[in-house]
Amino acid sequence: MFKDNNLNTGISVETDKVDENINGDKKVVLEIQELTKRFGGLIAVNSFDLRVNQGRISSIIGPNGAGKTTVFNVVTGIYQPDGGKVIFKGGDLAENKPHQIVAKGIARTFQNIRLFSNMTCLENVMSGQHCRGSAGVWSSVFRSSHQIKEENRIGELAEGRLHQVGLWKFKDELAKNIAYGSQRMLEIARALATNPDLLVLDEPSSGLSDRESEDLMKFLKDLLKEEDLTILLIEHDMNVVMGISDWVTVMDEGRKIAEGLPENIYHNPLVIEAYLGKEEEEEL
Amino acid sequence: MRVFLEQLLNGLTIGSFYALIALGYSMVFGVMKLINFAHGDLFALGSYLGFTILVLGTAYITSYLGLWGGMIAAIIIAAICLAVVGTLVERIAYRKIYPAGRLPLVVSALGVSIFLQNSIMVVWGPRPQAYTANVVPSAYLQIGEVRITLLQIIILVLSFLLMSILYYIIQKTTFGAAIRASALDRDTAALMGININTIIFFIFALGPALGGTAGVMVGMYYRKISFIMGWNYGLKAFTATILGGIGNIPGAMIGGLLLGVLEMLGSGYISTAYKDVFVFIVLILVLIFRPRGLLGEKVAEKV
Amino acid sequence: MKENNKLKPENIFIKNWLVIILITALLLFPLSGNNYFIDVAFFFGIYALLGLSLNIILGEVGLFNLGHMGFMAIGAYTTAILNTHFGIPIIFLMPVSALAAAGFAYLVCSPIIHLRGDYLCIVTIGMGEIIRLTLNNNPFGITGGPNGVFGIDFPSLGSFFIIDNSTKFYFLIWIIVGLTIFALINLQRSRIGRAWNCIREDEIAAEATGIDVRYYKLLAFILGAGLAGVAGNIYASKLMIVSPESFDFMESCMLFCIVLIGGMGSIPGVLIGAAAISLFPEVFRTFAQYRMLIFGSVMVMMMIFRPGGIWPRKRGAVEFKSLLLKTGRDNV
Amino acid sequence: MKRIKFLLVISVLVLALGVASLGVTAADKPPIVIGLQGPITGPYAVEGEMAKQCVETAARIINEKGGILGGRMIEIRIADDACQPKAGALAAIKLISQKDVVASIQTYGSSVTQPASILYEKFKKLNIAYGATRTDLTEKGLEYFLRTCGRTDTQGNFFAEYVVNVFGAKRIAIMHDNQTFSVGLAEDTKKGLQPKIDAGEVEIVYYDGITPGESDYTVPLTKLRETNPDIFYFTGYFPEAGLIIRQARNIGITCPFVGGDAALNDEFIKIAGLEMAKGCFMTQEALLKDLLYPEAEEFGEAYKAKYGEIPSSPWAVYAADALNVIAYAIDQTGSTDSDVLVDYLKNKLENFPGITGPIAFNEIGDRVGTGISLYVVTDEGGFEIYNP
Repeated sequence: MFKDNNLNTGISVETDKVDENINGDKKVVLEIQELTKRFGGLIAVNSFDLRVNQGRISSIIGPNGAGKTTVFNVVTGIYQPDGGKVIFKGGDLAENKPHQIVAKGIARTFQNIRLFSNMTCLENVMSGQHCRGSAGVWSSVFRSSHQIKEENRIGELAEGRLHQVGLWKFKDELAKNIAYGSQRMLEIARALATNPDLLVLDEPSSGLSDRESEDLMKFLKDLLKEEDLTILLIEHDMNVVMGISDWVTVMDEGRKIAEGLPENIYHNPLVIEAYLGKEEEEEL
Repeated sequence: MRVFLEQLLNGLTIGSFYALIALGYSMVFGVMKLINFAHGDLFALGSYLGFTILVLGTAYITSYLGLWGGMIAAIIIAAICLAVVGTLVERIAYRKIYPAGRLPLVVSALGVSIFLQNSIMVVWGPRPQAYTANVVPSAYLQIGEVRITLLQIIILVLSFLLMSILYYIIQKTTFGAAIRASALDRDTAALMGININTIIFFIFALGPALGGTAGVMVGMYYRKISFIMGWNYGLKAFTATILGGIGNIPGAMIGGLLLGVLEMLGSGYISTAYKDVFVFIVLILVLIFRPRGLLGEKVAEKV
Repeated sequence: MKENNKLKPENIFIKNWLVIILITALLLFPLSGNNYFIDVAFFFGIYALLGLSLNIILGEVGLFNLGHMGFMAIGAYTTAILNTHFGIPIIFLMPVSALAAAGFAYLVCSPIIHLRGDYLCIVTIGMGEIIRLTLNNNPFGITGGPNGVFGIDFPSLGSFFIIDNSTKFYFLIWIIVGLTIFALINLQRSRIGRAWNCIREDEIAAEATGIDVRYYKLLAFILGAGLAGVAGNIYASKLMIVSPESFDFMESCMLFCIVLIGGMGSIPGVLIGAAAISLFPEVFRTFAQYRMLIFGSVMVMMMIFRPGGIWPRKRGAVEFKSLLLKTGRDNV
Repeated sequence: MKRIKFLLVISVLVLALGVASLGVTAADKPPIVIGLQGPITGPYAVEGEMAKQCVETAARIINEKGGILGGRMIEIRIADDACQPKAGALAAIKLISQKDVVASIQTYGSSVTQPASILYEKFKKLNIAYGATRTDLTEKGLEYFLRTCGRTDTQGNFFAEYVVNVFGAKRIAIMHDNQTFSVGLAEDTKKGLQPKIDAGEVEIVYYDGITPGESDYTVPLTKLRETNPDIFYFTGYFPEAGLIIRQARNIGITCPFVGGDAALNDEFIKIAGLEMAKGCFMTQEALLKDLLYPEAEEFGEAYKAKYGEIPSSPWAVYAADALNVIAYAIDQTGSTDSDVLVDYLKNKLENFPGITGPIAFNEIGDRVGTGISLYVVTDEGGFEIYNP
């Protein structure tokens, strides 16, 4: 992993000093340092820094192609970075396979929902517990008592998660047969079933009705109250972001152009120009 | 040196057969994402059709057309018949199954393959047939020590001609562009107003037609044809397709020629008995190091 | 298939009833005493076992494997060679063949397991062909070239227990098929089975859900190959000869069809598929040369009218308390 | 509910098979059933078909003379082995498992005969081979295996001593196809040549095998050409022989081409094309048309009457002779027990007047005294004995 400086030139990052002492006491769960990712000639992420604090909801916003999802894919191990580090709970995630990262405690959802469509909702959620299980081939074939206990544990936990996201009634439906909104919640339930410390949501509210996004926001807030969890999310919908985020980072063209408390970001001219401007055009 | 040149020549000849068949696989796969297992047997069918045409037309050929004329006539007729059969196969056995996804298609293709193979056996009998001598030109050139039969030259020229025509169609014409577009993304292509059905019709007519041409040539070249030959040639040709990068027209051509040469040189300089083993090992190595074949370019998985 | 998957009680009853009929039919069948039909039923059993083993790879994990006969060949030749050269009893060779095939699968597949769909498909074809051709070329003079290895013993323990006639072989193979089915049902219902299905549904999502895709793909190949090795062992001792042309590409394609005709990942489906592939040609023997012709067209018809297979796997309610009940339920 | 139907269908099918198999009928005056295992389908179907016709003809002749054992007819039961070792084993099992089959005439091709003969041995069933000439088949101490055809070592020696002299060849190329029979003949020829090699009169410049069933043999042939031999002996079967002679001539191998006794066949000429085939030589047991025995006459007539022409393959005729000796032995011993028959054939049978001349077997089951001649393909595409 190398770090090339010439990429950092001309990056103006406006940081909110206020925040540091607001949550100075909070410990950092995820830290991204000078992250760089290229695809051929295109530099998708350009020496990007980020610190995600324990027990908060942090968001990354930015126009399309700003490199938000790429950051996620590097964090969750689907891509390997071309430069920089990703440090989770003090450990470097470099060279980790996605499933190892999940085992370490980062769970994610996808922008375009990726469910196991021909399996029942319950099975989908149960598969989340896979990395917490240990039964091998033999104990599964011969149904050892340990394996039976484990299966029960997995099953009950999955049922619990389904209740939590309010999909209990669909437990035996195939995932492909339930409504879009429910599929989003199911994917979140699946991610939660891995008992993560950090939940990474890629545009959770995209394609949801306002009503559904409202529920989603409420759900995430309650989640944070109930469980010792941290959430990092990419969002397009400003209302959602401003509604639930404790801390917002703005990306454009692979760089961080600003970060701070939602209200400050909201009035940050740089952001308005780089992001909201585009947003309005999109709405035309 | 002489031996090397001869092997190279044979390699190219066989290679051009493989290439012609491979084109069929490649086009169909490119657009349909279907491994058309029936293609090899369509090739065999072409070979038998050519045989029958030549037998029936012997008198006519020897008196009017002459051997070359006869050969061309046989090829053209066989190609046309094969085009018809190919499109029929698509209509009857594949079209209804597209919505069901790819695996049922594979089974259906295998079914068609078994069907064709056994219909050949029923119609022409289980014994190997042989192109009779008097309709196959046997003249040859002596260049230095190397002896080239005119037939070989014709085969090479003809297949090269066909391939370049196809290449031109695919790469230079708008229709070709349409084919390439639908190979990349069928739905989007359809949205862009490309008539997918025309494309499908075209590839299922042209692929088998080329296969049939190869079939007649093989019959002419080796004389002996058998109803099971479809499998062997089909498998080799499909290997060639993958080797070159599946769904990639120039890839199929290069893959075919390369495979033929590899086979000949492999058996010439490594081991006759293990030549196919050698071929497959090369294939596997290529795939391990270039998972998308020689000319196929890597596409990053979009998440 | 949007349907409520909860099983109604009478439905369960009927299902079990049919299972009982089937088992009794299988048990009583040999009483007919006609060796020919019993042999046919034996080969049905062999195909069932092979189908189940391929079903792990193709049906559960969705990996295209068109070289499955290669694994069986490894098993069969291991048995044949060790038995004829060193006189080791067939019964002891059964686990050996399984291990040989599984080990081979591990060695060959670990470098290529990352290939997707059709590329994996052609590589497995290549692997199968390489095995067949190598056997055909009689390396070190141990495989006997095109003539194969012959004079293989019958399975026996000492002199009191010998499997030497069609009926005994029939029971041997069907007992093994039964055990395999039991094991597979339990696997399907375990975290391993779920992991396999997740990979089949969406590899990336599976990886992102914490499933070691590579490991479970290899596991499927190893288990499948092992079972195929067992099939090879029985096949060899039944025929008393193994020769390369029994393991050619066509056979692998037939196995592929068994799984797809029956329905991906469905155990009863595999049985039906095996029945179709192995019984059909025999039942239609009167048609002589036309029968394969009919066979081909039937395959096409099948896919036109039931593309999902005859008996696709039904994903039913999963419950955790009464596991005994469960094993009986959704799959048999 | 559909699924249940399907399950029912299957179970019914299984039961149906069972019931169907119960129907076993028996005639009051049972015929003597003799099995014939041969390649009815597959690449050598032509040989199997002809063998079937010959055996049936021979049976007809016997039956018209009133059968054996006082009027019991002979019935032939066919099992197809497609000339594959595995199918051969299955066919053998099929014949063995049918209790009324007293003996079996088995098959064309040593590679198929070998496993089959072992099976017959396991189940103690008399079996007489008609087209398996590999030497060691009878050398393995098989009790129930006999053959009416000759052995490859006879042929090998014939090539070594006679043919080589005829052409005054010094540099000899031998090519086989890796299958039992062909390798056997090649090895025997090598053995036969050994004295001359030691004496330094000749040398084997090329000795290698090819893979049967392919269509391009130019590579091995090129290697062969580079050794510029005086004579080229191919010991394989006719489909390859046909391709090989064509390709050999095309790449400029001009020396005389001699085929083993599996290459002589009309199919060979068809595949090679007459212009290539004519002038090729074959080491070969005498053909029916060259046999002058009265039995040969009678048989030839009967066969011609039914099938229009006399059999072109010598093996089919050996099959007919196999039937004749079996029938004769049963008639003489009045028993259908394999042990009795084997004992009679090996020890008591003397100069039985067969179609292919007087027949007797030695203690290992080989036929005593069979002749080989050198045949040549005529310009008309016929075969006649070559006399220089």
